[in-house]
Amino acid sequence: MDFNFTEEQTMLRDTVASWLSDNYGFEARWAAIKAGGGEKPGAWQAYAEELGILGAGFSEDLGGLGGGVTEHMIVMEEFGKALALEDYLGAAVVAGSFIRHAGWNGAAALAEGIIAGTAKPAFAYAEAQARYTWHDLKTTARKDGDAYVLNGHKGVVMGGPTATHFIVTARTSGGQRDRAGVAVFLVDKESKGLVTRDYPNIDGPSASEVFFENVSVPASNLIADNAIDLVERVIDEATVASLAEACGVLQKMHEQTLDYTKTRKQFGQPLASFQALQHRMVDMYIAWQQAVSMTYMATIKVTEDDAATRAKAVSAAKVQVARALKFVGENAIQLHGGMGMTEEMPVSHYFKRGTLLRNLFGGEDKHIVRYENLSIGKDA
Amino acid sequence: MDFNFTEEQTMLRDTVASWLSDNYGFEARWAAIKAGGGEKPGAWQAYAEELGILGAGFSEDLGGLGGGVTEHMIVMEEFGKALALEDYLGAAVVAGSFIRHAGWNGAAALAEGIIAGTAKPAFAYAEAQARYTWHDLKTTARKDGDAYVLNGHKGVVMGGPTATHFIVTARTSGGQRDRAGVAVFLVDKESKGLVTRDYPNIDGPSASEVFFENVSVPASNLIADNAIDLVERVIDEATVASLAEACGVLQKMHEQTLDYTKTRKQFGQPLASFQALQHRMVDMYIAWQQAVSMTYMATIKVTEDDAATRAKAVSAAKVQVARALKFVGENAIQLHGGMGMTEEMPVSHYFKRGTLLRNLFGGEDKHIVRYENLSIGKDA
Amino acid sequence: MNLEFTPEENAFRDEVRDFLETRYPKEVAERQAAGLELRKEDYFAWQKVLLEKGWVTPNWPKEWGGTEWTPTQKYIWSEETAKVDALQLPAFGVSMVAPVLWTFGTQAQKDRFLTATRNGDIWWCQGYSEPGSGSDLASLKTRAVREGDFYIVNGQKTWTTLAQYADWGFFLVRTDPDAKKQEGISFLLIDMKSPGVTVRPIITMDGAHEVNEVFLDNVKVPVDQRVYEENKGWTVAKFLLSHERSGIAGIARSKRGVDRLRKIARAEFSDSGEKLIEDPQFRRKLADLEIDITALEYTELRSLASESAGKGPGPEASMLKIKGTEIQQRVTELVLEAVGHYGSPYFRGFGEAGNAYPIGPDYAHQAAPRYFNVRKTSIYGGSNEIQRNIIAKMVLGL
Amino acid sequence: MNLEFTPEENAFRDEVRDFLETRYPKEVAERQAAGLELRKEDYFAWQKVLLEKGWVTPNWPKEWGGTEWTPTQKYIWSEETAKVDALQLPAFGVSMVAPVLWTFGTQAQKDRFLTATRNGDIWWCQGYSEPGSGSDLASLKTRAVREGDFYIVNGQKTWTTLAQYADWGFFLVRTDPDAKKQEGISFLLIDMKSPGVTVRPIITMDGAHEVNEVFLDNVKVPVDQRVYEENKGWTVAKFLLSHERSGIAGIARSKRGVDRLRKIARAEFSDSGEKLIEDPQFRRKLADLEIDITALEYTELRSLASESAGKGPGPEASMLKIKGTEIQQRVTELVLEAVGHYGSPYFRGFGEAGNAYPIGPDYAHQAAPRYFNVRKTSIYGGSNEIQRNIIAKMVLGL
Repeated sequence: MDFNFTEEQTMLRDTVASWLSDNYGFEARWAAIKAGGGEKPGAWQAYAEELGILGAGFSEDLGGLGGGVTEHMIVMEEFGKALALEDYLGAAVVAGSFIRHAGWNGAAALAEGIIAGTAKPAFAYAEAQARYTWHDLKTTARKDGDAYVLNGHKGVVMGGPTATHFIVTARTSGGQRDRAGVAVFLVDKESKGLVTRDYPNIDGPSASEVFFENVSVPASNLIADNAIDLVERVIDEATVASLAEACGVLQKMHEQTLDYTKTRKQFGQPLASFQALQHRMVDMYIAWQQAVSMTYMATIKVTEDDAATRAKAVSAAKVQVARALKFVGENAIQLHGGMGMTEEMPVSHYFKRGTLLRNLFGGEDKHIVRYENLSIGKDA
Repeated sequence: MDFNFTEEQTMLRDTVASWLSDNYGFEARWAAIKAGGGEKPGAWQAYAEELGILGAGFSEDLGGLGGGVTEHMIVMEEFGKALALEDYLGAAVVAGSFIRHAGWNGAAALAEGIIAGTAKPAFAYAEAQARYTWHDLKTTARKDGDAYVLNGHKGVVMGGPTATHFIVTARTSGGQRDRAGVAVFLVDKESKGLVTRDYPNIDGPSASEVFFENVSVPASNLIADNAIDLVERVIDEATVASLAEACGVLQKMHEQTLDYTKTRKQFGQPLASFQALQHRMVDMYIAWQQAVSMTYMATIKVTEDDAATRAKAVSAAKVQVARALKFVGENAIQLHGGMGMTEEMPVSHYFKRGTLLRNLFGGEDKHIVRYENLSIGKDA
Repeated sequence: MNLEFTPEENAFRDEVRDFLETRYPKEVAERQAAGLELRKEDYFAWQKVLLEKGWVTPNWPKEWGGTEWTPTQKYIWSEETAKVDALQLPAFGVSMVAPVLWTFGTQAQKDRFLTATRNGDIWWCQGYSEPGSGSDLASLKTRAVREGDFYIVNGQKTWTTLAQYADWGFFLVRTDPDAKKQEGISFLLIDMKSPGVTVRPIITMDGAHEVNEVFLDNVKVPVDQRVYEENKGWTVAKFLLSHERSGIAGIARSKRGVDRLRKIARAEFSDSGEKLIEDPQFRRKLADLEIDITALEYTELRSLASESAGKGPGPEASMLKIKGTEIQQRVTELVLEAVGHYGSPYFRGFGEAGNAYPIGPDYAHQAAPRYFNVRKTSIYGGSNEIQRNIIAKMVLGL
Repeated sequence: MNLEFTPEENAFRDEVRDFLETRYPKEVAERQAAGLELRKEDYFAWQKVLLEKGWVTPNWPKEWGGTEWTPTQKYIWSEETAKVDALQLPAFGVSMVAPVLWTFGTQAQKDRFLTATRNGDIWWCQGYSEPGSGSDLASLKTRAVREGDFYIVNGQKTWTTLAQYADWGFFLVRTDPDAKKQEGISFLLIDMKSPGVTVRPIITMDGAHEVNEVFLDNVKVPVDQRVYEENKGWTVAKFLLSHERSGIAGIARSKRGVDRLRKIARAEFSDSGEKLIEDPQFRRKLADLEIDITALEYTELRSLASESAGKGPGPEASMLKIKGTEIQQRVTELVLEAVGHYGSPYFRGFGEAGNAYPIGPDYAHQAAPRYFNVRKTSIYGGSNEIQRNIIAKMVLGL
């Protein structure tokens, strides 16, 4: 048993943390959101060139750093602390995960582009009717000679506005909720018939609705067919990365609450001197620590061969982290009082990010049921 | 809208409260439990003769006081405060409720006996496999001339050891879980083939396992057939009475905790001066008050004509009260510290009673599902 | 015990329903349905209709236009208005400053302000909180120095709700800096158009402009705009804080929120592909919430009943505040959960930005902003922690 | 990061399993399975087997018979013993007084007590708490007055676990009544057979006799039974309290409890007539509990890992105590819920009363008593409120 990081991993963390602390202050981030772009200008290029982190999860023969989920965890935790706006999750984690597991011919070219920062795929998987069931798909892909023709509508595609491509789940066969017949395509954003509507999310980053109307995609862009197991594996890995981001958010909310209550006085005493608030902050601390423990657990177990083991570990961690985000977040605002309600205080931004992270890839309910079905049902 | 009690009801409360306070102190009760009888000797006769409360729920033409659920609520709340051990719930509330609603010929005779204290029926409804589903019955009643022949096993029949009769649910037709074919019988305890095994419950009162082996019961003792609706109505009324008992238990646990923490010192200060404990006691107070509100609500609504309205009200109240019993009870012990763990402190006895009341007639889960099915399902 | 309504009460309910159905301003209803921000004129439109009916100030004394409704009638009114989502008039005028005026004001102050407030000619705001004061209101620092017939006021107020619309404000100011905390405070009415008054918006995390900072820079306030005695403002402040408890739990609105939540759960799908309302996990939470609302409703009814019986509202109001706000927060949380992916997009309304368009279903637009916004309810009006302190002291004797 | 066990660790696990399977005393296992109270001889039988294997005192220094296990080996040991419900030896001797002796004791004290404790020749009890002291241990009042080579001890101790079996006790007594609270305290070893020592049972609400009051009436204690300096007993007491943290969370036992709970849920029926394990409400609670156990397990593993890395156990141990005891309580609560009606009967065991017979299924007999009994876990060893105070102060710097 070993929870320590390698020297390379520690260096990766330090590099990312120090760049973010120099370049991604609260004011700079807020200005970027207000300007409406949903990203900090120039940041993506810095990730590619200055930091070289876009290849953290790619194997060395694809030009990457040879890392995997642990490296993504490290980067995402720092992104969480800084509330970095860019879609590292879609463009690096999800794309990297597909490339790692799909055995797809186009992998090398896409990896090269991603690492260089010239290709930036966004993950288009969500559909309004499907909630968090990834094989519930109305989007279809019909084979047509050497191409596939896509029709459908994908919702809330994070990072969509600045993406160069979309990684799209679509149905090549079967009924709307069949597990068979789910395929994954790489679709160029400039494709004819592809329309996006861009908008900001409530916490700052941007997303798109993506509409496909007879969009023709070369067969070579079929990353995988009959691939629901692969999609679930990739989303499990992405979920773990998002849990790491959540740990960063939790840490900051907890720290800010301690700092605020230590300095803010009420009735002549610092808020932090009131026992009821002290105990609340202890419970927040415990929730955060348990979230970190579960994120480590999931990071380790998501690499196991057995799909059920992976899924169970990820869902258990997701439940714990989602609860921590709610408990720590709501109490961080409560303990900041009126100030916590304003957009001037960083804590409100962490709370908003944390709130959206709670439901990303499914909330507590989805994951507790999934956990149950895998663990209790099986041995019943 | 009116939450006030009539003069008669207030007098009833005062009478019961004052008798219990004179005759049912902690030591006297504890001695009765230790002696193994599960009741305070002489108490039942006093209820019949001195207090005249056994007829509180019977109509005046049956020799009763003409009251109903409100009167039962009043008596049971006082029983809760005193932790009275006797089975008023079975012998007066349940029997009274059957008599009120069944239109049964034997009603007058049974009522007379109950009011006089000479008949003391116990309610034999529970079966091990059935959990809290009252029509899941393995006990059968086969028509045989002018009689019915009962076979089966009823579990945890409260008040069984001192009962003179059992009110028994048994199946006259249909399969084990059919709603049709559920009948209710009055069975003399001295019947041939009826065997009881008596034992104390964890909180003091006694109960019996009751076994029926070809027990012949005259047809005139059939209180009702195809009577699952009636059984559910009676149990709903009994549940409300048990909620009132719970309110008495909650009140005492809350009071005792306040008293204890105000006098007990730690680190040179009364426990009650610590803010974290103060807030806990506030939350206990709120839980208790909400339980009282819901008990009032259910007391009023359980008399409505519409079965679904009754059931929904009772289940909602049961959920709230069960949660209050858990929260207030566990924290009452916690705030009493080690002392609360001992059988010397009254609070531990209230906690034990409260714990058993939580699951009586089904716990939180049963009732929240029942509530859901009645309210959400219906209009979905 | 009896929960039945009398025939008179039922007739009153019918009258309320009919009034709401026929007289509630259509254009206001439409803006509300579209999830748009409400403007000053929307409130006035509704106030005008209420005024005509004589129902604008149910809690006022009869001589100033009150309705003398029983607590049950008030309960019916709050139920029925919540069912149709009728706007609540800002409380600062009709519910807060008005009782202060008729209780502590001079005849001249009553004449000048009460009817105008009732008619909607004055929009009030409340200048209580200051940066740094939080729940410790009495620590306020805004100074008022007497100069002849005027006070010269300097200081800063914050969390001033809807001050951007206000004609007048009622302010707590310190008139004796040497007295003990609660002692040297006075209660002033200040014309918001006075020179030296500056209102600056505070944007809350939901993106809304609801509260403000108010800067007072040598503002000249005539002495006859002081209510009650100099340095006795704390008496007025406490009266005001304790007076307005009706509806503090917001139960009728929460019940309406649950109805809306049910509609959403009948429109959305669950992970099993059925409607969300069929999902056991979601159903349980909905049932939980409804049961808690019912409990609080009956707690409030018990409290109304003891009010009817002549016992005043006690510190139990703190219990209604705590549980009521927790419930309001849970309603918004479940809405956010119900809308799934579409809780994420930020819809800023049609009005301002020309190129805005709605993303996701209509009912999702306000899901996250509402969830964020109602975090305030457990903070304002004395945080829920302060309410627990109050119960501990006043009810439990700790 | 890596959770894999080394081949050596896996071999160790196999050895432990094999040892438990072949050597765990059969008669003890049978009494446990029947839910009977355990006797002194049951503990000794197991201690003897452990002694032969050399595993009785894993935490001790090698020179006194310790195993020098790594934290991972200790973790494996606790997992495997929990799986088979192996008895835990009372901690007072091997885990509590022993470290005190080898750290603070004289050579004579070590020689006299350590090996005897290891061999099971001495059963220890702990005389710390007093009536009225609660979590404020240092407020103790038991007096020890020096008379020549003896202390004369007078006072009363309480919550003394299993003192009815004890040969010796370690006691905190006040040797200087004029010093500040923590200062005039000394640490004495007292022979429980000394004249003037009286043990009186305290029956807890589950009906069990587990704890006692101990009265000390002019008990003569040789000065050489004082450990460490006079008036420095608080140093010893603090050392002892902080030393024993391994296994404080009780995770392995809780996991075993969940396994048992699953078995019960597969035997009991739900209201739908299916097995309780199929009931969505019950399943959710079971999953909830398991997930929380997993979280705490990994929190403990992180803490073990930093111990292995040479960082000592910190005040995070308080976190393990809080969550660990909450989990233990939830396990028993779910068992009580699972057994339905049969949580009610009070089964006092076969042994004592001749006419006792079991009512309901075997697994139901201890459901309510266990639920009642483990309420103590959030009270003893420093209540969970005290643990929160510790974290607030030591970890959060509040």
